[in-house]
Amino acid sequence: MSAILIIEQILNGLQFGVMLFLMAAGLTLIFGVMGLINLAHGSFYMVGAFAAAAVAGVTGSFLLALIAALIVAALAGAMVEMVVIRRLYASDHLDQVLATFALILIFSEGTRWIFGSFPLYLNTPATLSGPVTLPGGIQYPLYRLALIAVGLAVWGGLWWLIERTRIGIQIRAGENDREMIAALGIDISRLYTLIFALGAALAGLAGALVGTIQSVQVGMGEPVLILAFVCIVIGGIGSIKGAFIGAILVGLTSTLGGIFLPELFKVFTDPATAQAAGASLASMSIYILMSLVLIWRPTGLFGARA
Amino acid sequence: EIKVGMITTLSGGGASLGIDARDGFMLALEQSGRDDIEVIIEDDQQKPDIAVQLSDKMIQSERVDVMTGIIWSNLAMAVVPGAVNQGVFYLSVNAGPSQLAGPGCHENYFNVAWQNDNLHEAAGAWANQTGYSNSFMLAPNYPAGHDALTGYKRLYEGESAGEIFTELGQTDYAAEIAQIRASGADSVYFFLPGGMGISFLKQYADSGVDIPVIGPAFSFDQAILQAVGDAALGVVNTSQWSKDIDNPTNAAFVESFEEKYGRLPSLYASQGFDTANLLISALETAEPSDADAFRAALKAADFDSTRGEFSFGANHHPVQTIYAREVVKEGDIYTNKIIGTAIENHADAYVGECSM
Amino acid sequence: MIAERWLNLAVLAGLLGVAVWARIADQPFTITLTTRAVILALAAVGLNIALGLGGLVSLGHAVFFGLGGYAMGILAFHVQTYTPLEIGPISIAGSTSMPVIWLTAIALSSLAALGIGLLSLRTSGAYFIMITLAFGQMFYYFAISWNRYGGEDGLSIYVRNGFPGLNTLIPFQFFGICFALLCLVLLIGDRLARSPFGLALNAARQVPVRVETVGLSPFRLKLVAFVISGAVTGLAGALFADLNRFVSPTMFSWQLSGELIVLVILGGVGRLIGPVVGAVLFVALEHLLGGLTDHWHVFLGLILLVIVLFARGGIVGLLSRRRLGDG
Amino acid sequence: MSLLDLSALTAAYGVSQALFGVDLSVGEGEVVALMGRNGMGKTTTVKAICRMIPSQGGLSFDGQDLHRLSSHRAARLGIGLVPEGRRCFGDLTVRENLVVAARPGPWDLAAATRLFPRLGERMAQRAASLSGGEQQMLVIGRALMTNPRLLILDEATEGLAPIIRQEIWAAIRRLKSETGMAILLIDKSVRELASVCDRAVILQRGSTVWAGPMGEMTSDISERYVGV
Amino acid sequence: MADPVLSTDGLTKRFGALTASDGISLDVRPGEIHAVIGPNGAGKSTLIHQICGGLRPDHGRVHLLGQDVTALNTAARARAGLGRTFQISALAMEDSVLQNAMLGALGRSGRPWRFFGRALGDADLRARAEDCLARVGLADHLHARTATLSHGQRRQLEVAVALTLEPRIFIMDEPMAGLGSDGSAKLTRFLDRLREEAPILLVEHDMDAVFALADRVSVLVYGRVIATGTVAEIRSSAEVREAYLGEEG
Ligand SMILES: Nc1ncnc2c1ncn2[C@@H]1O[C@H](COP(=O)(O)OP(=O)(O)OP(=O)(O)O)[C@@H](O)[C@H]1O
Ligand SMILES: Nc1ncnc2c1ncn2[C@@H]1O[C@H](COP(=O)(O)OP(=O)(O)OP(=O)(O)O)[C@@H](O)[C@H]1O
Ligand SMILES: [Mg+2]
Ligand SMILES: [Mg+2]
Repeated sequence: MSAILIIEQILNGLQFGVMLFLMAAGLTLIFGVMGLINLAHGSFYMVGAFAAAAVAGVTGSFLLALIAALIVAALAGAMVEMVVIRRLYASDHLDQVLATFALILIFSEGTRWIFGSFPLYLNTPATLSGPVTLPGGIQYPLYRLALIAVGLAVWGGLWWLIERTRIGIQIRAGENDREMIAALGIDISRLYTLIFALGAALAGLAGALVGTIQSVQVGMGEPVLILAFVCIVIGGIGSIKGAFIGAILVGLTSTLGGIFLPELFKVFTDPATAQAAGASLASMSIYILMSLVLIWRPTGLFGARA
Repeated sequence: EIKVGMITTLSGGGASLGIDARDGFMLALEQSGRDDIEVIIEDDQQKPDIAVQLSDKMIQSERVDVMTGIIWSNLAMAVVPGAVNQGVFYLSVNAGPSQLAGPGCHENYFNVAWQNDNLHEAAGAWANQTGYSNSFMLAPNYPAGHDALTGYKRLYEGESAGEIFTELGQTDYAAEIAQIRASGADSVYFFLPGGMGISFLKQYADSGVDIPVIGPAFSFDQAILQAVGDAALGVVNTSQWSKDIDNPTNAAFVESFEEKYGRLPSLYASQGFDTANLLISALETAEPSDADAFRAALKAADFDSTRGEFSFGANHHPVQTIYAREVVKEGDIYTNKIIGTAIENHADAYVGECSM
Repeated sequence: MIAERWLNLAVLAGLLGVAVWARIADQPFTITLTTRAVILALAAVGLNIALGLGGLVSLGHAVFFGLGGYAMGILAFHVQTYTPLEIGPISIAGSTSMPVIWLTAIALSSLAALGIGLLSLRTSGAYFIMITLAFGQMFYYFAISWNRYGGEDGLSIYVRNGFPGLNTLIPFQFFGICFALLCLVLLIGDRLARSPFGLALNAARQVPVRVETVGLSPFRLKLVAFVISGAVTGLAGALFADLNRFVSPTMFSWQLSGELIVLVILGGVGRLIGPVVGAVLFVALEHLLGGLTDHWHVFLGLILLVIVLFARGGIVGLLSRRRLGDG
Repeated sequence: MSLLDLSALTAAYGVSQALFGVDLSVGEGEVVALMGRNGMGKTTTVKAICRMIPSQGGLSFDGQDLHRLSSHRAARLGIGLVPEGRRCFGDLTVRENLVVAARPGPWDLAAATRLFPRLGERMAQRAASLSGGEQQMLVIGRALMTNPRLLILDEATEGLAPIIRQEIWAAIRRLKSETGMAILLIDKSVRELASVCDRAVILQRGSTVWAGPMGEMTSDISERYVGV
Repeated sequence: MADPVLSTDGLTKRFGALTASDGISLDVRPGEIHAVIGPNGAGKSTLIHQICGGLRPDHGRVHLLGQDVTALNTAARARAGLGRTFQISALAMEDSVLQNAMLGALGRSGRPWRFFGRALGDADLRARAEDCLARVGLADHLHARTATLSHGQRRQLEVAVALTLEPRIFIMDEPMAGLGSDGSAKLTRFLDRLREEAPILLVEHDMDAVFALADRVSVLVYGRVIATGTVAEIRSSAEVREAYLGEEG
C-alpha cells in the first residue's frame, strides 16, 4: 500500500468526518442546551437535500440550492421547535423521544408524498467537479476538498459563536440552568428556537452538500443520524470541540477500518474469508471505538455531565 | 373470482421498486379487461417480520389463491417457503434467492424475473466478450452481495484486481475508489443497488478514475439514472429486459406504461407486467383450485413476454437471454440502450440442486 | 379515572376477548395479529423493567430480542437440516421443543445482558443510551455477515416448534401460550416492583449515592434489573421467531430497539400495563392505517404526536390517576 | 404607589397549594425583609414574582401586571434575582457569568468588581471551581449587572462561613446606602435583617400574617412566627 | 481514654494543583461530637467524601473501629458502621417518606435480593423505619411524597435514614443548612441526645449549633487542620478568628 494511497484515505476520512461534524454540531447543541434527544435531526438533513435538489432543478444554480437548503431546513427546525418541542420542555425527556420519532415518520413519508419515491438529482457544480492534483501527485476530487474547507469554516464559525459572542454565552448558560437564565431577563424560548433552527440549518447544509455526491432520497438521514450521535457521544455531549474531534475520529476509523482491517486479516487467513470478516469488523469498528471510549471515559472525551 | 395477494415495498427508502412492480402488474390486469381478479395490496415496509405477518393475513383471512410482489430476497426467504407449503401459488416479480432455485425449490413457486445470480453471470460473460481481464469487484457485505461476486466470477475468466465487500447501506465510496485507482484494474464490476449505486457512480465520475465500469441492471434502473445524471453515461449493465427490446408486446407495454404513469418503465415494472400476464395466461386454461392443472398452465408460460420468448426451466426459474445495455441520454431523459447480447438462453446454476 | 389495577385487568381481558372472538368468528389472522401484539408487549414489558424501574434507557434491547430469535432459529435449523450443532467438542442435534428453546433464549440473553450491563452501567444518561446502541449495532452487523445462518436473508423455519400437549400450529393455541407467558411475566413484574429489590432499585434509579450510603450497590441492583429485563425480552424474541417462523438480522436492528422504547413510552413508562397498551395500540394502528393509504406513516406520526402532546405519562398515565411512586 | 405590589397572591405546585394569600409591597429604595419559618412560602413567593411558577391574585411591578409577563419580561422590567441555592452557571467563567445577562446602566464589570474585589481576581476562572462564598458574590454581581430596580436576595448567606457572611452583609449595606436600590431580603439571620431592613413581612403557611416597620416587630411577634 | 471510633491518618487529596486535603489527621471518640469548621472551600466536604468512600485519598488511611477501611467502597463502609447525611438532600423524591426510611432499613438488613413479597409488608423493616421516623418527628408524614416535604422536613428525613442504619458513628455534612432558627434549635437538641447512641463527626457553618454541641472542634483551612480544641479554645484563637469567625463567636 503506497504512501499516496494512505494519504488519500486519510483525506477521505477527514472529509467524511467534517461532514459528520455538521450534523453532530447541531445535535450536540440541541442536546446540550435543551437536553433533547432529537431523533428527527436526520430529517432536517433530508429536508435540506430535497430543498437543494428542487431548487437546483428549477434554477440550475448550486449556490441558490445551498441557500435554499439552509433556509428551508432552518424554517423546518424553527417550526418543529415552536409547534412541538416547545410544549414538551416541561415533560419527561422520554416523551421527547417519542415526539421526535413521530416527526421522523411525518417528515419521511411527507417528503415522499411531495417528491415521490424516486431519488432526486443533485449534481456538483461544474466549477467544483473533477479531480485536482495535490502536491506529491495525489489526485483528489476538488469537491471533497471544498467540503473539508466548508466543514472547517463552520467549525471555526461555531466556535466563535459559542465561545466569543454573548449569544454563545447565553446558550452555554442555558445548558447549566434554563430557568435561571430566563429569570435574568433572557428570552429563552427565542434562544431555543434559534438554536434549533441553527442546528437544523447545519444539518440541512450537510444534507445538500453530501446529497450532491450521494443519493437524495427519503430515509437518507437516519444512518447519518446514528453516526452523528456516535460522534457527539465520543466527544462528550454538549461540547462543540468534542463533536468535532468525535466526528473526525469516526470519519477516520470508518474509512481506514474498511480499508486496513481486511488487509490485516489477510495476514491470518485466506483472502475471501479475510475480506468478509474484515468488512464485518469494519462495520462494527466505530461502535467498538465508541464503547471503548465510553468504558474508558464514561462521559466521552470532553464531556462533563451525563 | 380469483384472489391475488401482493406484498411489496411501498413505503420507506426502497419503495420505488415495489411501486414499479405493482404498477406494471396492475397495468397488465387492466389491459386484460378481466374483472374477476381481485388484488389485495399490502406494504411490507421492507421488514421481514411485517411481510410474514401480511402473508399470514393473506392466507388465513383473505384466503388468496396466488401471492406475489416481494422485492427483497430476505423477505422472500421469510414468506415464500411458508406460503407455498400451505398450498398457495407464489409468483416472484423480483427476488430470486438461490435457495429457492436449488434445494428449496417448490412446485408452487415460480420466478418470473430471474435467479439472483443471473445478471451478475451475464456481466461476467460480457466482461469476457469485451476483453476485460483484470476486474476490480465491489459488493455489499450481505448474502446477495456475496452471491453477486460468486455469480460474476462464475463466468468471468480474467484476473481479480481486488475484491471489496462494503458496508450494507454505505453511501460514501471515496475509500474504495481510491483503492480502485491504485489497483491497476482494466474494469470495475460493482453490485450496489439503490442509493448505494447512485452514490458510487457520482463519486466515481467525480474522482477522475476512468476505468470502465460494468454491473447488473439493479444499479441502473430508470429511477436511479435520473438521479445519477451525466455520471452514468456510457456505463454498461446487464439486464434481461430493456425498453428497446424489439417486440410488439414490449413496445405496447412501454408506451402504455408511460402514458398511464407519466414515467418510463423500469425492469421492475416489466417484471410485474410479465408476472400478471403469466397469471392471466394460466387462468385462461385452469383455476387455481385445480392445482395440478393450474401449475401446468403456469409452467407452460404461454404468454407474450416483454422479453420476447419466455420459458421456465425445471426449477420454475426463467431460461432467458440477458443483454448488455449502455446508459444513454435521449433528450432530457437518461435511459438504457441495448448494445449486445451478454448471454443467451441462460438457465441458473442451481437447477441441478432442485429435485423437481 | 380508573384505578390502575382494574385497568390492568381490563386490558388483559380485552386481549383475551379479542382472541376468543376471533376464534369463534373464524378470523385466524386477527388471532395472529393479537399474538403479535402480545409478544411485542412481552418484549416491551421486559424493557420496562430496565427502563421504568431501573431508569436504564436501553437502545440495545434488540440484542436480546434477536438472541432469543436466533436461539430459536439455530436450534430449529439444525433439526430441520439434520445437521448437528457443534459447540467446541459438544455436538447437539438442535431442538424443536418450545420449552428447551425458551430456556436457551433466556440463558443466552441473560448472559449477554450480564456482559453488556457490566460494561455499559459505568455510564449513564445519554451515554448509556448510546453504548447500548453500540452493542446492538455490533450484533446486527455480526448477524448480517454470519452466512452460516443466512446472513441478512435470515433463517426460515418451516414448521412452528412444539409445546407438549398442544398443537402450536393452531393460531389460538399459540396465542394461548404467549398470553399465558405475558400474564406470568406481568405478575412477576408486579411482585418485583413492590419487593425489597424493587424498593432498592427504585431508589437506585433516583439517587444512587443514597443507595450506596445505606450499604447497597446501585451498580449491582441495576445490573440484576438489566439481566432480568434482557431475559424477558429474549424470551419474547424466541416467541416472535416462532410466530413468524423466521429470524433475521432486523431483529437486532436499532429501529427495533427504538420501537420497543416507543411502545413503552406510548403506554406509560414504569406502569405495569403500559407496554402492553403501547404494543396493542401500535400494532392496531399499523394494521388499521396500513390499509388506508400508501402514506399512512404520516398519519401514524400525527397520531403519536397527538398522544405525546396531550397524554402526559402515556396512555395509562392518561387513564389512571395514580402518580408514580405512590406505593 | 410602591414598586412591587402583591395582594392576596396564591400559588400551587401542581395540586398542592403553597401560597394562600400573600400581601407584600416594596417601595422605591426600600429594603424589606420577607420572613417566616421553613416551608412557609418565602421562596415560592419569590418564584411567583419572577414568574417561575404560575400564580393568581394581585401581582404588579411598577404598575404593570406581572401575571401577563413571562419570566424574562418580568426580569427586564427591572427585577434582579439572587436565587436560593446560588445557581451560578458553573461551566462559564466568572466574567461570562457577569456579562451573560448584563443590561446597560451604572452596574458594569468595573462596578461589580469594586463591590466584590475577590471576583476581579478570578475573572477567567470557571464558576464551578469557586468556593461557596465566591459563588455567592458572583450571583449577586450577576443580578446587579442586569441593573435592576429591585434586587431579590433569597438566602444569600446560606452555607457560608461567618467571615464571608459578614462580607456579604457589608456589601448589602453599601448597596442600600450608595445606590438606593429597592431590596427584598430573605435570610435566616434575624439579627442582620433587623439591622438592614426598613420593613418586614412575615409569612405563615403561605399567607402574610404580619407586616410593618422593622422597629415595630416585637420579640413576641418574631418568637411566634420566626422562632427567635 | 477510649479508643477512637473513627480516625484519619494523614489524608491527602489533590485536584490538579489544588491540595484539597493536606495531611489531615483527626479522630472521633465514643460519645463525643467532633465538629469540623472552616471557610468555604477549605476541604470539609472533600474530607467527608474520603471518610465515606466517595473519593479515594492520594495518601493516608481511614480507620473505623480499629479496622483499616481505606480500600473499601462506600457501600462496604456503610455496612461497617458509617451513617451519613448529605449537604444537599439525597432522597428518592418520587417515593414516600416511609419508602425512603425503609431503604435504610433494607440496607441495614443486608438482604436486598428478595424479588418477591411486598417490601412494605416486611414487618421488621417497617417497624424499624417507622420507629426512626417517629424519633425525628415525621410520624405523621409516613405516606407523603418526599418531593412535597419542606426543606426542613427533608433534613429530618435525612437524619432518619441515617438512624435506620444503626451506625457506629454519624457523619453529618451541614445538617443545619437552610433550617430556620427554631428548626436548628430542635435539631441541636436532637443531636445532643443522639451522641449517646453513637458519636458524631459534624461539619457545620452554624456557629450557634457548633458552640452548643461540640466537645471538640477542628478548624480546617486550605485543606490543613490549623487547630483542634474545645469550643473555648477555638473561640479565643486569633488565627481562627481571622480565617473563619470574623467578629462572630
Ligand atoms: N417543587 C415543589 N413541589 C411541591 N411542593 C413544593 C415544591 N417546592 C416547595 N414546595 C412546598 O411549598 C411550600 C413552601 O415552600 P418554600 O420553598 O416556598 O418555603 P420557604 O419559605 O422558602 O422555606 P425555606 O426556608 O425552607 O426555604 C412547602 O410546604 C414546600 O413543601
Ligand atoms: N472534583 C473536584 N475537582 C476539582 N476541584 C475540586 C473537586 N472537588 C472539590 N474541589 C475543590 O476542592 C476545594 C474543597 O472543596 P470542598 O467542597 O471540600 O469545600 P468545603 O470545605 O466543603 O466548602 P463549603 O463549606 O463551601 O461546603 C474547593 O476549592 C473545590 O473547588
Ligand atoms: Mg426558601
Ligand atoms: Mg461542603
